[in-house]
This record gives sequence, C-alpha cells and structure tokens, in this order.
Amino acid sequence: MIDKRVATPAAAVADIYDGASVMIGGFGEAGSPIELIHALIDLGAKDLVVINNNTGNGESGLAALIGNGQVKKMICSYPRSSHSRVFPELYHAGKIELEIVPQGTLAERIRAGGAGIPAFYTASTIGTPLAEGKEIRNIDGRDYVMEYALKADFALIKCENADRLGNLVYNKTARNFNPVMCMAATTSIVQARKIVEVDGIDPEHVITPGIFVDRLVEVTVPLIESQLIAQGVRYP
Amino acid sequence: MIDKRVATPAAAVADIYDGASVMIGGFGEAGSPIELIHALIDLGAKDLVVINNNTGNGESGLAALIGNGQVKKMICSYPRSSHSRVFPELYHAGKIELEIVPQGTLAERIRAGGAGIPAFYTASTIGTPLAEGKEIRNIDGRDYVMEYALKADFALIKCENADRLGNLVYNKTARNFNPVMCMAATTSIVQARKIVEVDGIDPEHVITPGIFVDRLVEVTVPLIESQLIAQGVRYP
Amino acid sequence: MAELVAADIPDGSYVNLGIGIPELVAKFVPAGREFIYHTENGLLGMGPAPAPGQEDPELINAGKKAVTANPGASYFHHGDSFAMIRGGHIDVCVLGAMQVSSNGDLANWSTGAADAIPAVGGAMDLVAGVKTVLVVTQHTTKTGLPKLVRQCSYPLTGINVVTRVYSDLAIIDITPEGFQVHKLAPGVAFKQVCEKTDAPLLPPKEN
Amino acid sequence: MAELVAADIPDGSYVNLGIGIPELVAKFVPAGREFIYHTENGLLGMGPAPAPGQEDPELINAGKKAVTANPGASYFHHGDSFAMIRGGHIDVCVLGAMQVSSNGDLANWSTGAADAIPAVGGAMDLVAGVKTVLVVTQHTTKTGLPKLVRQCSYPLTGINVVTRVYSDLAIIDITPEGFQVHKLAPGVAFKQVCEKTDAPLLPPKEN
Repeated sequence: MIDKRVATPAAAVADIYDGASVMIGGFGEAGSPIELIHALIDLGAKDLVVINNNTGNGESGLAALIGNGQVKKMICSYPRSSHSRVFPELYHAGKIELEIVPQGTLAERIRAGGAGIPAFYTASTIGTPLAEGKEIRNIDGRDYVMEYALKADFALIKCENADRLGNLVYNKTARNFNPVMCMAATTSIVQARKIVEVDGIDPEHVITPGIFVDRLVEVTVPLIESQLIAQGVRYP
Repeated sequence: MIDKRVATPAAAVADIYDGASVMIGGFGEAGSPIELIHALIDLGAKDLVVINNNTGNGESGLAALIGNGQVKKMICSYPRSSHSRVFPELYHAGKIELEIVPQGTLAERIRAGGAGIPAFYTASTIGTPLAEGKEIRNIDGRDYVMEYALKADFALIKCENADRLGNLVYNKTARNFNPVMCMAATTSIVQARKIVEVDGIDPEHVITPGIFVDRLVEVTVPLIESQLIAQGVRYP
Repeated sequence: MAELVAADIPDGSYVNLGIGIPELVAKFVPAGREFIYHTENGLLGMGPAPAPGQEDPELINAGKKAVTANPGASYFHHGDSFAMIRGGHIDVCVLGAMQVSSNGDLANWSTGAADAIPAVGGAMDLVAGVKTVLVVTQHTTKTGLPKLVRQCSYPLTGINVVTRVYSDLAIIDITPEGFQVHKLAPGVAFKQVCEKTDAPLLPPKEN
Repeated sequence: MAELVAADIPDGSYVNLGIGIPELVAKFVPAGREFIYHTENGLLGMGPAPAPGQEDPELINAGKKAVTANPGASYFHHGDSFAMIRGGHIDVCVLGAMQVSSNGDLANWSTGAADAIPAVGGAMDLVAGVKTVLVVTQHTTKTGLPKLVRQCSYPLTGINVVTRVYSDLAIIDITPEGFQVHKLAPGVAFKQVCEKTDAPLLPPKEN
C-alpha cells in the first residue's frame, strides 16, 4: 500500500543534505511551511540553495533559516522585507549569494522544471539589466529572452488537506508557488493541516496530484508568521 | 455588469469567419462541444484551420465539420478513427492538409500560446521524422527540439458548470484540452451543461478562471457522440 | 489621481493594481462598471480588505495585506497566475514609477545604487504582458527631481511599455511623438508641467 | 506476457499503459502491490472498466474506452497530464512495438508507407519522458518477420528508449552490449529465439 505519511517534521526532512537545493513554498505567510523549515533548522544542513519568492519575515521560518547561516544562495524575486533585517545584513556582509528572477519567470522556470521543459522564451526582462548576458531571440517581430528550467533536490510545501497518496488541496492564496514546486523537486515534502481518508478529496478538486508528492506530515495547528512577528518570536 | 451569456449556439459562433483558426476541445467524445460545432456547420464558415487531438468520429460533430468541406487544415496528434472515414478520404484526395504533432507537444504548444511563451524545448520527437527541419539544441547533454506556441482565433469548448463571469468546471476526463484551449484562443466560446449563479462555483474548485472565457451558452442536454454513432446520425 | 485612473478603465476589465497608490484605484470604481481585480499571488476577483478580526493569513494580496474574495472569484497557482499576465489576458495594470521616459520606458524597481539589494517582484512580467500599463506617480521625486524624462537613468523595468501617466500635475499620454499632455490638473498651467518635466511635452489638444 | 510485465513493476509505481496488449497488464497486479495508473487524457488513479450500463461517456481512457476512477484519483488537463509524462514523473510505461532495435530504438507509430496517414498520439512523449519503457509484443510480425532488429526500418518513435522487451518467446533486456536474453519462455530454446531475431542476442546469464 502506498502511504507517504511520516510521523514528524524532523523525520520528513531528515535526509536533506549540505549543499542541497531546496524550494520553499509560500508567498508572505500564506502557504509557508514553517514547521518543516524549523525542522530543517534543527537538522542543521548547510550551504543550501533556497528558492522562494522572498527571504522571509521576522525571525522565524525562512528568515530564521537564513539567519542561522544555513543558506549559501537565495534565488528569489523580491529579497526585501519590512519585518526582517536578516537577509540584508548577510548580503551586505557578502555572506549570502543572490540570484534575482522576476516573479513570473521564477514561477515559469519552476513549472518548466517539473514539466520536462529545459528552456523557454519570455518577453519579461527584455531591455533591462536582468536580460544581460542571456540569449535573445526574435520571434514574429518581438524579442524574447531564453530562460532555463529550475529544479531542486527538495521542496518544502504547506497545504490544507492531503490523503496518504499525496493528493493535495490548499487554502486560498496559500496555493501560490506550492503546486509548481511539488512538480519540480526530486523529493517533495509536505506539511498538511489535515490528512484525510483516501476518498476524502474529490478527484475534481485535487490541485496537486499525488504523483508529485513524496512525503507528508500532519501539522494540525501550524504556526502563523504574523503572530510570531507580533510576539517577537525568534527561532530556534 | 459582466455577463458572457449568449442565447444560442448560433449566436455564440456567429462571427467565426472564413480562414479562421479554431481550437476544438474534447478527447474522443469526452468534452466535445458538439452543439457549437453543429452551429459552425450551420454557419458555413470555410477554409478553417482546426486544432483538435483527433479528426472526429462518425458523421456528427468534428467529423461532420470536416465532411462538410469547411476545414482546410487539421492540426492533431492522431487523425485515425475506428468510426469515421471522413478524414482519410479527404486526405487521400488531397483536399485537406495535415500537421501531425505529438499529443504532449500539442498540449504544451497550446498552453504556451495561452501563457505568453512563444517557444520552448522538448525531448519529444528527437531522432524521429517529426523533428526533421526543426531546430535542435543540446542542453545539459541531451538534445531537445524547439517548438513554437500555438494560438487560435477561436476556441469551442464544452464544460459542465459555468457562471456569468466565465468560470468553468468540467466533468471528469472531459477536461482534457479544454482549459488550455480557453487560454490560447482570442475568443473562447463555451457550451455549459448548466449556467449557475455567480457564487455557485467554489473559488477553490474553478478549473478555468473567467478571464479566459468570452462567451457562454447553456446546452442542458448535450448530444452524446457514441449514441449518435450507434444511431447512425449524420449532421446536418 | 487614483479616481482619474479608475474613470479611464473600461467596464469589464481585468485589472492588476500595483502596491501603494495604485491600490487606491479599487476605491473608485465608477457607477455601472464592474472590474475584476487580479492579484499575482493567485486570486482573480479580489475584494476589499476584510473587517478587523476577519483576516485570513492565507488570503492576501501581492502586497501581503489581508483581502477578501468576491463572489465569482477563483484561486490558482503562481504558474497559472503569470500565464494570465504574460499571455496578455490582463487588460490593465496600474503601477508606480521612479522614472518614465518619453518613449514609454519604465524604471520602477531599483535606483541602481551600488549598495542597493535588487528586488524586482512581478513588475517586469506585468509591463511585458499586460495590454495597457498605466502609471500613477507624483510628478517629481521628494527632492523635486523630474520623474518624466528623456531617457531613464535608473535600471529599466521594461522598454516602451507605458501607455499613460497620471501625476499630480497632469495626465500625460506616451505617443510616437513623445509625451502628450492629455489633461492638466485643476489650476495647473502647461508651463508649470513643462518646468517639472525633463523632456519635451506636447500641449493638450484643443477639443 | 502481460502477467510477466506486471510482476516486474515495483510496488507504488505510477504506470501508463498503452492501447492493446499493454492494457491487459492492469489485470495482473501482484498481491501486496499497489500501482497507480495514469491515462494521458487526464486521470491518475484509473480503475477498471465499469459494469455495463454504468459508463460515463466523459470518463474514458486514452483508448477512448469507458473506465472508472479509483479512490484517491485526480483529474487534470492535457497540459498537466503531459507535464507528468515529459517531466519524468511516470515510473513505467508499457507499449506495443512494430520494431525494437538492439540499442533500444522503438518504432511503433508508422510503417512509413507512402499512403499511410501519420498518427502518433502520445507515444513520442511517453518514450521521451517515462523512466522505464517496457515493450510487450509478439516476437515476429503476422507474416513472420523479426520485430527485434539491428536497426529499425520504420520511422522511429524514440531513440535509445526501450528498457526491456516481453515477447511470446523471451524477456530481453536492452544493454550497452545489445539484446540480452533475460529469460526464455517455457519450452523455448535460445536458438529458436535467435532464428526469429534480426540482431545478435546474448544468451541468458547463469544464475
């Protein structure tokens, strides 16, 4: 019987190794897998390449992972944050690398990684510094830049409900990067607010089919980033 | 108020012009917009370029459109059919052109057309006659062929439920090409088994967001292709 | 300014509003029109901010503020969301600006300063993919420097993308002939606008 | 043959079955194993044919036959379905063949005859994207011609893609050294297989 459930966040992330690339879902606090990130902080794997739209907020979750010195390089669209000094300080100290990618190109590169498309063309960044050094092609009279797919060794994902086969549904705008990251990672690790019976999700409503999911852990009452910030919580 | 509903299939397709490109959803009889196709036969627009996975079955729906001499060119993955001689006869008589595209490349070219990706790379067809004359690029040690996006002037789509804004849900494997074709056509025309109130589809369950839909017509009891074939029905 | 922008958006438009002043446009939908708001983090049919205490931390907009979903809304992932943007399905986006050049180049993401951390978000995708790009901005910077210029000195967000600029002094179209004043703000003279613009301006046309 | 194929598929595999003999594999899932069947027209978790009278014309497989959906199934569109295939997420596919060459080239879509209407379906996507491609076929054509050959004479479906061939005479692996007989069918001698194969064959290894 296929059963992707594991007992704890610690068990779910236990094989993430030094130097691994890790996609982390979430946009702001929506869909951010905080418990899995904290388990990764506990594990201590370092020299990670992390892919997320931002660089975390406050001093928990992704910001704490970065603050703990475990991240060698960030690939993101918007590393600024109104609630965190962690990334800017490391960046200005030359202790973390940054690859800046427009948000839509980031999403599409990840989707391409999951869909077996090694490269594609987009008009985004044409005429800007972000297109410098990239291959430009004119198609039907318009210039496009070639972008490569983005894959990762692991993805850390948060969803609402899941079943043992790994079928997932999300809550509202918590969906964001999570489904494409599930597709693009070799090992997709998911925290679900609830793990339901295998017939508990209507096949018409599944957002991430189980084929894209490797491990599931139930986190019934996940931490809420804005509350952690308001309370000044610092992890670990 | 946004209201994409029109009264009849005839009104829905009335502006399809000679020489237009038309994507037609459906895979086999699942998700095939038969009433819209029949309205297009009644309209009589000719020299159409039609994009569908197949070439229709029996003597109704797409097979009837082709049989009526309205189609100049088919773009599809599999023009054979066990229930129709329409396409083979026209093809052997040199009266219809054929562009054969692998099913996955066809789906991705259409998705790319809708997503603003003018071209992408895929390993499908490498080493086969279908890659001949196409640009090949080696990425990370593997050869890929470059494929261009596919767009169309119109799409004919069948769904299960819709609301006046054009949000759509489908029935089971009737989904198939319909969502990507809605994205890739300038004007997407949809027949829905039921048009529901604007809060009648859960925002979490919408498959095609209304932004991709232009016109809606309710067809409460759509024709079923296999029954038409069993009954020997010939349209018109 | 936000009200003037809203007045120019046709009924039934799909609209993406940037962070800041552009967000205010949502408050001024003219009577009889229906706009559908897209937020790039995966929601079409975005509604106003919820009542205090009704916030869902997982229902936010691109600026990471709590929002609501209108009837007829839909959720989707980032790949699909930017397919809408890149694929030309969004009719209008409203953005802020650091600089706009007379051929419609936009700079709104970086001063290019050596110590600045680059941060682009979705702006480059929006300007490349959305049919009509409207800019809402003060006519000059806080220190009085012109934002409407012959050529942008800051790193670009996109080339030849801006349709119209709404400033505190005027509404200005980008035309093949350059900046064309469409309308002056009440009490503002054409000459004043020229003085605060670092590029030739065509005066408003007589009606 | 279908039973032998099923016996080789690991527990928990995601499996796509081609039309024809490959479809029969689903009848032989070994006790204690769970396979999840993918059909490229948009269903993961495909179940057996429905009872007569229970068919839904909109719940079909790639061969356009009525099927069912198992608990835990999911529906998706063609773009997402082939993302699963092309992206390397399907573990095993089982296909028929016209010809297989000793380096693993597969021809299964066209005889290349001048009057043939080309029809490729999803086969080229499957062989390019699926990790393990198993072929089930009669060892020779109806007229007795070898299907396992040095080089395919028919138009190819993919190059160097086949992992293993299950014929009525033997199970044969594609190895860097060429065709390697893994196991002979009961009562079949190695020499017999060689005679019906148009390429060198390596004999089964002693265990």
